[in-house]
Amino acid sequence: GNSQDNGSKGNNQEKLKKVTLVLDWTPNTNHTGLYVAKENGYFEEEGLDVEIIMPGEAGADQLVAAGKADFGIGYQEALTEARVQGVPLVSLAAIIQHNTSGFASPVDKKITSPKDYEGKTYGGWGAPVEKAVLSSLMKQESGDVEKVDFVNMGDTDFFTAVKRDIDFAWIYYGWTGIEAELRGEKLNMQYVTDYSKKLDYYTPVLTTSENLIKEDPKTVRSFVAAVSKGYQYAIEHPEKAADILIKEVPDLDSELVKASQKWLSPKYQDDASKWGVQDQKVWEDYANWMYENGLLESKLEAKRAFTNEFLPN
Amino acid sequence: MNIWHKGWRPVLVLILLFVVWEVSCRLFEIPRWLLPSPSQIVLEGAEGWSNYYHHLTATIGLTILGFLIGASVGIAVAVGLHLLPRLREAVYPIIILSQNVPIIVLAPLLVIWFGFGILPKIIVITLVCFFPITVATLDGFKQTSSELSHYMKMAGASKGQIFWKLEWPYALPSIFSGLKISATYSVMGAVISEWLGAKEGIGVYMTLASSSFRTDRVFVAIFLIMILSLVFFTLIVSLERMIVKWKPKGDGKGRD
Amino acid sequence: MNIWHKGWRPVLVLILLFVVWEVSCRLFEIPRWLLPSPSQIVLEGAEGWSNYYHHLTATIGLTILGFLIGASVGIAVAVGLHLLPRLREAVYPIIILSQNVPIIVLAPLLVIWFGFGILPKIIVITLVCFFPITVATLDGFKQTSSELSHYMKMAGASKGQIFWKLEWPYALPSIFSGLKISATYSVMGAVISEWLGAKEGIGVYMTLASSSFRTDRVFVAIFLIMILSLVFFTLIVSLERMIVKWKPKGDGKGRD
Amino acid sequence: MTKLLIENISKSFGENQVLDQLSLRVKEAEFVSILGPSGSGKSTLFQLIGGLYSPDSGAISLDGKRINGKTGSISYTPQSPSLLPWRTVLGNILLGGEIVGETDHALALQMIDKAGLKGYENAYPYELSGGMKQRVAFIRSLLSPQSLICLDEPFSALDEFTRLEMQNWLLSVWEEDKRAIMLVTHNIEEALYLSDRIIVLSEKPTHVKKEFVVPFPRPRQASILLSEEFLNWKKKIYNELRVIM
Amino acid sequence: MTKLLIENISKSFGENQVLDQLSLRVKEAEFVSILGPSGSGKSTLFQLIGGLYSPDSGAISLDGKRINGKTGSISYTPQSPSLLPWRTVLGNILLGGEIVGETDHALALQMIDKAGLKGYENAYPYELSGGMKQRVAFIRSLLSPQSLICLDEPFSALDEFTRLEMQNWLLSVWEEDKRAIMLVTHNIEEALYLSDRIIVLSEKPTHVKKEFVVPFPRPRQASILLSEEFLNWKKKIYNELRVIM
Ligand SMILES: Nc1ncnc2c1ncn2[C@@H]1O[C@H](COP(=O)(O)OP(=O)(O)OP(=O)(O)O)[C@@H](O)[C@H]1O
Ligand SMILES: Nc1ncnc2c1ncn2[C@@H]1O[C@H](COP(=O)(O)OP(=O)(O)OP(=O)(O)O)[C@@H](O)[C@H]1O
Ligand SMILES: [Mg+2]
Ligand SMILES: [Mg+2]
Repeated sequence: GNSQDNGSKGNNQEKLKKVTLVLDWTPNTNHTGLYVAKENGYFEEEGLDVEIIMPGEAGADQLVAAGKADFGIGYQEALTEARVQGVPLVSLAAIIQHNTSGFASPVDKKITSPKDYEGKTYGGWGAPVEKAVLSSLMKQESGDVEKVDFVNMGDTDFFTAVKRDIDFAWIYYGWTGIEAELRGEKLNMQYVTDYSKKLDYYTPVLTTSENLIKEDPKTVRSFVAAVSKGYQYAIEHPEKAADILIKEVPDLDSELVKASQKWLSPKYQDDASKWGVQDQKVWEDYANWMYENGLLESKLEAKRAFTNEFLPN
Repeated sequence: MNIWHKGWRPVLVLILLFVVWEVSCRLFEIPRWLLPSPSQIVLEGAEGWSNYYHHLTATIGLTILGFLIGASVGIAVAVGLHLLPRLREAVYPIIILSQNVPIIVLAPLLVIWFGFGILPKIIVITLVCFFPITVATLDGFKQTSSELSHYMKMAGASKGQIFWKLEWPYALPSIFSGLKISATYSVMGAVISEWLGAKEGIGVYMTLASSSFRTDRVFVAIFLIMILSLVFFTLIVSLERMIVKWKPKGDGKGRD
Repeated sequence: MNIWHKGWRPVLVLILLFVVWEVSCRLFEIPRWLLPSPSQIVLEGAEGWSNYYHHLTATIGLTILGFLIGASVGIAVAVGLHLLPRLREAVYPIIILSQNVPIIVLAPLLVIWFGFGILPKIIVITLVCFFPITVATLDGFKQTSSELSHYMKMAGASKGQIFWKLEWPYALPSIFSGLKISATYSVMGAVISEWLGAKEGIGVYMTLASSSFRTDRVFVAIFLIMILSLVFFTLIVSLERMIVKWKPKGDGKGRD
Repeated sequence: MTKLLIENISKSFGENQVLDQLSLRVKEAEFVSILGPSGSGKSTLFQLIGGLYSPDSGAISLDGKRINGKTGSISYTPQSPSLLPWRTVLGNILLGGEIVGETDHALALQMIDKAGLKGYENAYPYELSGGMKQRVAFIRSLLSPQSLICLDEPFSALDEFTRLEMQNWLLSVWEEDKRAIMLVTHNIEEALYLSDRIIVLSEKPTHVKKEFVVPFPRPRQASILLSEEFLNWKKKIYNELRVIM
Repeated sequence: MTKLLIENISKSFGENQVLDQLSLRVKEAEFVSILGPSGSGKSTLFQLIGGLYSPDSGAISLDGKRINGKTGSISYTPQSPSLLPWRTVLGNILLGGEIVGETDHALALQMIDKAGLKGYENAYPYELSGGMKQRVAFIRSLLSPQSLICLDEPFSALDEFTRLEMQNWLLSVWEEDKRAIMLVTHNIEEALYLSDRIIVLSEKPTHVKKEFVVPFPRPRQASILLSEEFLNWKKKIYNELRVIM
């Protein structure tokens, strides 16, 4: 605690403002900046006492929108659908600048391009968006998505699924892909962004509710500032950042965290001007793509779905 | 007739509940995505019928099949353990353990062993359904009147005869107790089993609705699940009334 | 003494099971991340003790509290519904419905209403535990011998006296039947409730292990859950033996 | 003076009409025995007086108050002992008193002793012989405080000597506290030896067929059992019963 | 010639020694009655013969074969009727035969009629009076085919006339198929009227105290019940029992 050097914000222990942050699921390297901000006292410097919560089945989006939690971690895909359904969520920052997800398969399945998906079995969770994404990818190589066999694999994890029936699945390289590297399993991977710019959406993002922005912009600003500092640190010191995450969440596998952090740290900011900035075009493109593919009931008002306003200069 | 005659009470309570829900939704302006009002749910349920009816039939089929298998396994296990006391001692703890393997752990193993077909789903439903039946049935067998079993033994009844002519009918109320508990769980069991990868079913419909923030559809799914379980429970109760009808009437009257 | 004396049988079976598991793991070279062998699990369990023992105590506390509340609610509901038959008719369907609200729907609502504290977790465990107890207890009350209840009525016993002096003791075996089922579920109930946003607990440990692909730790968690439920179940059985001891011995002997 | 008045009661179970316009009267401190064929409705009569069922028609009054369907007015020994299996002998005996809130531990132990059950105070019902269970049920009703005692074949499972002991004991208890007693029995000697009046019931549908006032003086000695007059009375009643069946 | 041979059997329940070196013999086609105080172990004796328990020591043999702890050798009427509550009267009556695989529907209906239960074939046990239940249990054992019949106070809940009818019926059945019968009763007249031999048991710990061979010729007429000789015999046995208690 180095609260003394920031007197203007009145950061006495008692005066810290209590704030909750709900993760999307279990902690992982997507969240490193948050834990760094907590551990290094950035939140305290901003006069905040942040509690990080794993939501489990409750899911972050509804809790944040309902004001039961102040901030949350979400995804552009979900946030787009949520806003169309009238859920008052706003994205404050893109945690990772580009979409790092893609379709992975063990090398022995010999899938090297979307064309090869034909005649193979895809394991997913049964959402219409999956078929649309696959279709977009395969069209580039004039493949036919109807020739892919879709299976809902529920809670089954990637490694288990591909041992049985499933040929390829949609994963985040930064976690599952790294795990495969650690295991020495060779994967073939087709990144979504390599085939369609429209699908280069932000995932994950930092979210809050419209209400909080309206009622307490000061807290939002302080919070985003601290988080931004945390990710900045993670970008600059991947190893130390990984250690902080391991220390905060000791039940995680440290090897995986370290490897994943090393891979992910450069990707937080990537080619953006600073960490967290979002481009309206990205939001519009993706929403339009969803609308065109019949995945949205109405168009998204992209301007209101995100804001760069709270990012520090 | 009897059921219709008595049916108005729960229906009344349910209607009351709905009214309270509807009114508080409107009063506190609860947003639709958080908790839709009953009228919105019913509307979506009526409009979306063609969207989900194939999900519904899939789940009904799965539930019936799973419950029948689960109930049979449950009764068979109880009978086996009852007739072979040594086996019971050895196996009872394992049966308890079987209820404590979380689905998220079981799922990958089942998938690895049995693929994404119907078999792993039936296994999940069976696991959910058999346990209450086994425990209740075993306890039912244990309660058999010693006076009657003394008579049967002295009359030279074999173990099998004592079982079929005495213990089984004596345990019937307990067996039905277990069946009622399991019937209630069976629909949820089927929905959970659909998370092991299914192409259709209420479980699939619900997760999709949930992931696209269609809370009204999620509630439609819940209503369907609830109605299904109520129907199943009522079926078991009717069956019980048909089969266990020798009780003194003065005693059982108005008691269920 | 009795329990130790009989205990060798299930222990033997368990050991056998473990041996088969260990051998097949080695024989078929099943990768560790898919299904770790018992020896690996035990090793991780021993080494990781300091990592998870606070999770363990958290879950134990939650389970005990939740089970106690759930069991009390279950019994109280059964007693209430038994003594007020009209209430029973009206409320029974709702009780069944309560078992069919999927946790993924209930979870956000509970958190929104009650926050991330202990209350929503207790509600989840209670929902899981009370139902088997209520159903079994109600069925137990229904089975009361009509001969004895006739005597009690003619002797001028009030409704309350008939309840406490006759129906309650008569239903005890059924109540314990329900308690056994619930005790088995209570640990899983607690684990599930921890998915409603807990800081520690076996459920948290398990999901973390699972998401970082540490299958061995997942199995450590399962073993802990299993051992806990076995302990709980055994406690209930011992309690039953202590309380229900008037049964003819020639009959009950070697029967549990 | 009238303790119990039963006026024209009828009772059917479904199609089966059991009691048909049955009327009878029991006086304060009177000892009345009821004889009748098996299945004629004696136990049903007691269950009606005890309020377990209501008569289909007619009235039952105790001390001038109508008690149709009202429970708790009688001390009752049922035909089958109906002991609570989880209570010991002592616990079962105290039950009747417990229900009205009066238990006398010492008296109960003394009565157990008198009934020849010493040493069985803490035995459970399943450890008792048929006759022992019957005695427990009998003591239980003696210890219940109601002013009318209804005994439904209380000594049927006892050997002649235990039976005589119990009968004498019943007489002494009765002579002491002068409660009214109704006794169902199939044993004519027992009825003659104990009661002031014997009521003979008809076959179903049942009504009162005949009444005998027993002329033997009180207190009665066991020796009258062998007297000529006793034998004559026995034959008389025997013949009356024969006509019924 | 010997049907049942019991040699020096002892039986204790915990600390409570019930039978002590009891020996007795029943001949082929013999009718033996057993008298003894309540709680002396008569029912226990039957349960030992029936194989429900094994004697602590001693031997029980039927037709020369040792049957210690072996069930199924006797047709048995228990002291309490023990009817299955979910079976009708007819279903309960057929049970004894069902167990050994022989059921005679027509005969059962005929016997129901003879026992005065016509119209109750399809009634459930809870709809019956005490005496009716007892008759059902009695018929059930008559219809069981074993060659030794053990009756534990089968007529205790019946009025004198129904009882006499049942007794005569029992005699006629016995005279027809000449199975050996053991009858526990508390009624000395019943024992004298029915049996060839009367065995009197002592108080606990129980052994055979005395045996009487009943001299009345067969077939017996109800009229002997009133004869001088019968009365004398009754007194003799009565006095013997008095000594015990
Ligand atoms: N609960 C019942 N339901 C239907 N019928 C019944 C019920 N209780 C008694 N009965 C019928 O009522 C009649 C009289 O029965 P009750 O028990 O009063 O006879 P009882 O005179 O006491 O005979 P016993 O001397 O054999 O005990 C019988 O025909 C019996 O079948
Ligand atoms: N299951 C048992 N457990 C313990 N003690 C028992 C058991 N059965 C019988 N006894 C005891 O054995 C003794 C004899 O009982 P039994 O039933 O054989 O008597 P009985 O001669 O048939 O008497 P009654 O004429 O009263 O029926 C009694 O003291 C009784 O307490
Ligand atoms: Mg009667
Ligand atoms: Mg006996």
